[in-house]
Amino acid sequence: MRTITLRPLASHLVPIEAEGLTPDGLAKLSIEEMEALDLWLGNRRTRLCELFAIEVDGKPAPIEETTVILDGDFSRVKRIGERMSGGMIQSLGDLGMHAGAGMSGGNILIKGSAGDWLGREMRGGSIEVEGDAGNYVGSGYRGERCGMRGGSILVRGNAGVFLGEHICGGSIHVSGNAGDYPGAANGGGTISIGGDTHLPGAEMTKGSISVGGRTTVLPGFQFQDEVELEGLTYQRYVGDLVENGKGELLLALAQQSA
Amino acid sequence: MIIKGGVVYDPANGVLGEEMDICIDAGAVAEAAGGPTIDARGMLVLPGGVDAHSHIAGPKLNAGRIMRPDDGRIGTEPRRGLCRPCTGYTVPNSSAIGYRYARMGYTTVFEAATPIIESRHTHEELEAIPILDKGALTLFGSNWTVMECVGEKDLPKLSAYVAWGLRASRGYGVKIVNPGGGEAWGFGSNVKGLHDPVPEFNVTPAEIIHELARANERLCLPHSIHLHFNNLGKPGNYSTAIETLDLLKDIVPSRDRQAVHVTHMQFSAYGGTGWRDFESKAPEIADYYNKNDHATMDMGQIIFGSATTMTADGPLEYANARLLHQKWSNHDIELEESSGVVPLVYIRGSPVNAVQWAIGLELALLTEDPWKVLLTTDNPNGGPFVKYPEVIALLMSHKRREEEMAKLPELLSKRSVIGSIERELGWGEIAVMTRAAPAHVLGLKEKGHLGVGADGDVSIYEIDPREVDPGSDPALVERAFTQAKYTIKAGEVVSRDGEIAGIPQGRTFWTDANVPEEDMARLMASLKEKFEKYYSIQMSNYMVQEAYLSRPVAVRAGVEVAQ
Amino acid sequence: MVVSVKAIMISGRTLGQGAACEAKMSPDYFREASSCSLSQADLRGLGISPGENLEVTSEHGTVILTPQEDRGLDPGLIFIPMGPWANCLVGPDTSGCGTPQYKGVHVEVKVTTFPVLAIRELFGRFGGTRT
Amino acid sequence: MIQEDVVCSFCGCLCDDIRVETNDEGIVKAKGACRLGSSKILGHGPGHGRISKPMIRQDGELVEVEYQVAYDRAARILKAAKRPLLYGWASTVCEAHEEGVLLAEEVGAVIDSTATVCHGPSVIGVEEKGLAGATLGQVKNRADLILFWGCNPAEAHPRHMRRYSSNSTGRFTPEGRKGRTVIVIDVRETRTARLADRFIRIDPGTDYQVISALRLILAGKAEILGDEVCGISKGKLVDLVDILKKARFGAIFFGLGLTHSRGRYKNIDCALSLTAELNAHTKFMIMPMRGHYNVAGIGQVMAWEGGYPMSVDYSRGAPYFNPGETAACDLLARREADAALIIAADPASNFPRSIVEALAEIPVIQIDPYENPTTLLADVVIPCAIAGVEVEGTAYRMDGLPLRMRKVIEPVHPSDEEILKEIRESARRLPDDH
Repeated sequence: MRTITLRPLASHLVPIEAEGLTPDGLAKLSIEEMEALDLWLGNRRTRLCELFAIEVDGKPAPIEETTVILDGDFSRVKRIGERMSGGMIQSLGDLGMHAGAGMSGGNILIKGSAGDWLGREMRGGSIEVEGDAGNYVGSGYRGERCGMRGGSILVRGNAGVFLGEHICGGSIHVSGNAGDYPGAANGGGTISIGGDTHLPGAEMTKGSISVGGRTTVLPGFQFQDEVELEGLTYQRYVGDLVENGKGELLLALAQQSA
Repeated sequence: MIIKGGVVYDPANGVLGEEMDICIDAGAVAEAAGGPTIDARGMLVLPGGVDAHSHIAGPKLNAGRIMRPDDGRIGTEPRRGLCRPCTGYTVPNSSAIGYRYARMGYTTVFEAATPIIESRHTHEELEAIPILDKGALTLFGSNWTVMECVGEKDLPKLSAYVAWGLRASRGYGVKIVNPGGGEAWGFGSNVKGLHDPVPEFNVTPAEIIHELARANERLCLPHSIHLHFNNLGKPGNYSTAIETLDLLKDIVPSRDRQAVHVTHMQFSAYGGTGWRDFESKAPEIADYYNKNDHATMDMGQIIFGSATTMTADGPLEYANARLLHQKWSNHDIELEESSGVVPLVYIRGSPVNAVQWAIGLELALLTEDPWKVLLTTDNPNGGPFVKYPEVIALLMSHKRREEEMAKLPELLSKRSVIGSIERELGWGEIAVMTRAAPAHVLGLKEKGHLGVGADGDVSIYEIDPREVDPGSDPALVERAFTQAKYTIKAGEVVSRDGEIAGIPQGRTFWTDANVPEEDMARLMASLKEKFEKYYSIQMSNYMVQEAYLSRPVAVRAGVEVAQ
Repeated sequence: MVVSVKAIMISGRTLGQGAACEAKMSPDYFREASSCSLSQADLRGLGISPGENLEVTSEHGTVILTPQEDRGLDPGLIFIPMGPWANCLVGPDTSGCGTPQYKGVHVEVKVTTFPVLAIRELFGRFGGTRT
Repeated sequence: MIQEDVVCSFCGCLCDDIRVETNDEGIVKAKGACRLGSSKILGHGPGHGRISKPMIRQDGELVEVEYQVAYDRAARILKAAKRPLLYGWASTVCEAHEEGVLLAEEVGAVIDSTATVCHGPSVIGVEEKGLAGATLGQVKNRADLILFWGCNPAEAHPRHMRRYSSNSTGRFTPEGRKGRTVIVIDVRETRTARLADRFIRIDPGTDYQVISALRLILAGKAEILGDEVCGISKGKLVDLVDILKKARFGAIFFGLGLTHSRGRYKNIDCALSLTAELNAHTKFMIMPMRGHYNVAGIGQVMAWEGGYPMSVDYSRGAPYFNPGETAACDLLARREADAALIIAADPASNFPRSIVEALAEIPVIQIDPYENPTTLLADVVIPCAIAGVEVEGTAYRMDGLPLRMRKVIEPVHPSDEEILKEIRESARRLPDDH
């Protein structure tokens, strides 16, 4: 096992781009090599050691046995865990945009909140957020027709707008509320929202979206029946029929009349 | 500059693999020269590459870029050395277009279609492309004035309009896309065949093509008409192709060149009655070309993977978008044209795409004379131009084709003859298809060869044609053509080992054709009326102003030149 | 008792605001851009008297505007010409797509006797504060 | 002197038939221009708030300086910044835009245009679906049905209706307004709505649902709709679809009513799909009503220069595009930007108040002919010639058609292009501190 702990040396408003901060990128490196890693602070190319204090516990290890701990406010640090394939990242505070984008394996645990584009186009692995998540969780990039394809994202707080846009696979669960248009153009992913949201499943063709709280249903969803899931009664709709969609929208019955 | 000791292929001058020196003085090939020496011993030396049909600038390109940020991200290269940043794969930014062509050894590229009224945009983008010499072909095939002149059977007036339209657009030649179809698409329909009258105009596509070809020769334009057939992209359309070619047998070229250039023939060599029985009719087309000498073509080869289709054939793009459930952009242009842009992916597992792939290669391999077939992908319709080296390798190596076919559906062998073709093109034939023939087809006398007086555009590849057998080593060929050892433009090294070494501003060719004053006067009367009643801009704001061409080269043509 | 109505704020171009917008420091621009329009019913409900202004408040700020009646507006809508006065009510959130929500802002409207701030007053706390 | 066919530099209509009369005093008449265009073309002289000299803020006050001093100060500010923002570009010509992109590359800036506070969502919608468009002449010659959705050309594009759309005449539309059906959909009865044959009022923020319902009806699935959609009766929507389908050529124009409302680009995305689907029945096109005269041009220039039409981040040397992350309002709202160059735009007036406050906290360079609220918070102010009146160059109309703007009178001040080039030259001379 190897644990690498990073602590910010100062707080920045200008964002840091740190796509190299993954178990894949750090597992095999010596401290000196880590210190010399390239990062970007705005338009300045800089080195890891100029922005973060590094503490390493354990020898170089396989990716799967490597944990990166982010201790402090990383809300301005973008792309952490981008394309990671294994191992673990634990953020004790907030984490910036694009965390876990394109990741294919491993775990990211965020004790604070996550920025926008969390798990964008992820393929596998899991992300767990104890606080809130920003906009476009598990979505695609601009112009992409396929967002998240696999893995799972759990947000215990609230999520922003356009949750899981263009999701093609994998699952997202939000315990709190989600902003407008969750699961837009869903092409095969599973989304569940514990709280309220607005206009879920626009242009979805496949997959499933369930909403525990209040919501507004788009015109293109057709009521099918009522189903029991884990002790709750849900109204089941199919849609979005503007796209001849065969997606499933489940609305918890108890909440809808409230 | 002296390029010493290379193995030179200059088929236009009958040079096929001779070890010789090439001298460049004052930007042109000369008998002798001083200056730096480039040691090209053991390397292949060719004239700079010429692409006669590629979509590199103008409204369609930007429409593609704007609707495809996903494509933009594929080709990202940061600012480095002399190079500005690059983006894109099928729809790169202008800088990337210049650098990437130059890295492959190309120095001249012609934009395949510009609508007159939006040509300012085309020239703004052409100017933004570094290094390359370029030109643009002007769209005439669904133009109201053209159709009216054809209807009135007034060839002098039509010729005057073509001359005026080339000047207004600073265009080089006459492009015709799905003639009449663009106008029909203005109300959402199309023309169904050569003899289907254009709604409201009572002329047929056949008449438009034939009269524009006559006007083209009356004006003695450097290039022939450049034709995108009706019914392009539809199963069974090879009969339209042959019928159209027959229609033009009586056209007498005014210069030493073809009477018609057919572009991206691959998309017009389709058999079958639908996509289920879709099959190659490339053998029939190649047979026609082997028996007739009035036409040339370019391949329009497809490349498996991502493409962005863009064409003035508006109804075709709508059909593509519906069939593939894809993003669709359309842009109809008042009194002149229509156009569309649709991204797509050519998939090895798709029988239709596999047959399309085979057709392009069959056309090049079954047509005996390489001077009749230019190597293109109809960039980026069949795939991006950066894949030309792959096409070269496929043409030069039967083994390479067999490797590819092994990945394709078995049905391919029933729907095409590609598997039975053993021909492997040689270095000289590739030099013809990528240099000599495109220059000749376009009528660019100083391009595509290395004779004294030719432009000092040379590409040098790190491969010795005396040592390498392309048939058994296609990977070496592909690698060599992907990155020229040197690309030389007008005597300046612009690329070396893939690094851009110089960024000259290229020239823009356009055709300045004169017509008798009385013809022009008659034309002006009808044009004036069109601007007053129908155009949404004023006539005085229509012409591309001189400010848009920093290094123009006006090629003289016109009725007087013809006489 | 202070009467107030809840409304949805829409901001947008008007001919007058557009014609004055190249001269933003002019009295014309002030006049054209610092007004708001409501339906007759809402204006009546507010019981506004001549010379009085309206104080409009959203979760993002408060602004004082001169009132106008617009028969094209349904009750519950308030229209403000685009510009710095309307923007006092608009929030910074772009919903992840770069564009703030300039239309459909929930506001509360009430009558006030305070004057409308002129442009330099509106930006007063920025002017001359930087070095 | 009289100059014919001058191109108007106010809105995205780019009317190119203005007859401008000049004398020694300057421009005295702009015949043919609307109220908006006249205000722009005639408003060039002193006394219209023109800035006369470059200024630098010292001890809180703007003090006049020479141009070179202002260029050098601007260059130092940009070069020192780790995340500079170059914003605006709507009211200048493409030649200046090209210089702007070069400057962004030179100083590693984010370059963004006013599109992000007007039709940026339309661009994102196009990225989702593509755009079925046409030049305005197609509408003039062919359209027998015109639908204005969330736009008000009678006030924002005053000559649009007569020159290009509802009231124009053309080859297949000889009867002009009489031969056309004009429909307005909006949340309020605008001046445009009063001129329409049919006005459909919808609730704010319900555009997406209404467009979805229209798509369902068009697809023959009306039966799944309830009696009402967001307060509009199903019958009314069915009627509307019927009218749309019966058109020979339909044109949909949309404005900020769609882009500035809840849903943002999703509203556009859905409208683009509706348009594409209508083409299975008849001919339809759709067009955003672009506001400033060359806001379309900056999108075009940025697309060919860097691959993306707005909100491009050059901080790492390669273009990176992601509105929501790299748009001006996002950068400022998060207080990421540490310097800003504002050109041909007035964000102090047009951004939400709290974002203006963020702008006021950082060094701001303003390039503009006129004093405006942005001047009040600027640290370097560089007056320029008015592009399109005093400087010639290219502009793109709302339909993508490019025109060459004329120089009608001689400028006193340098052009935007010249100023940007000087700042870039000055920045190149400064040493890299990174």
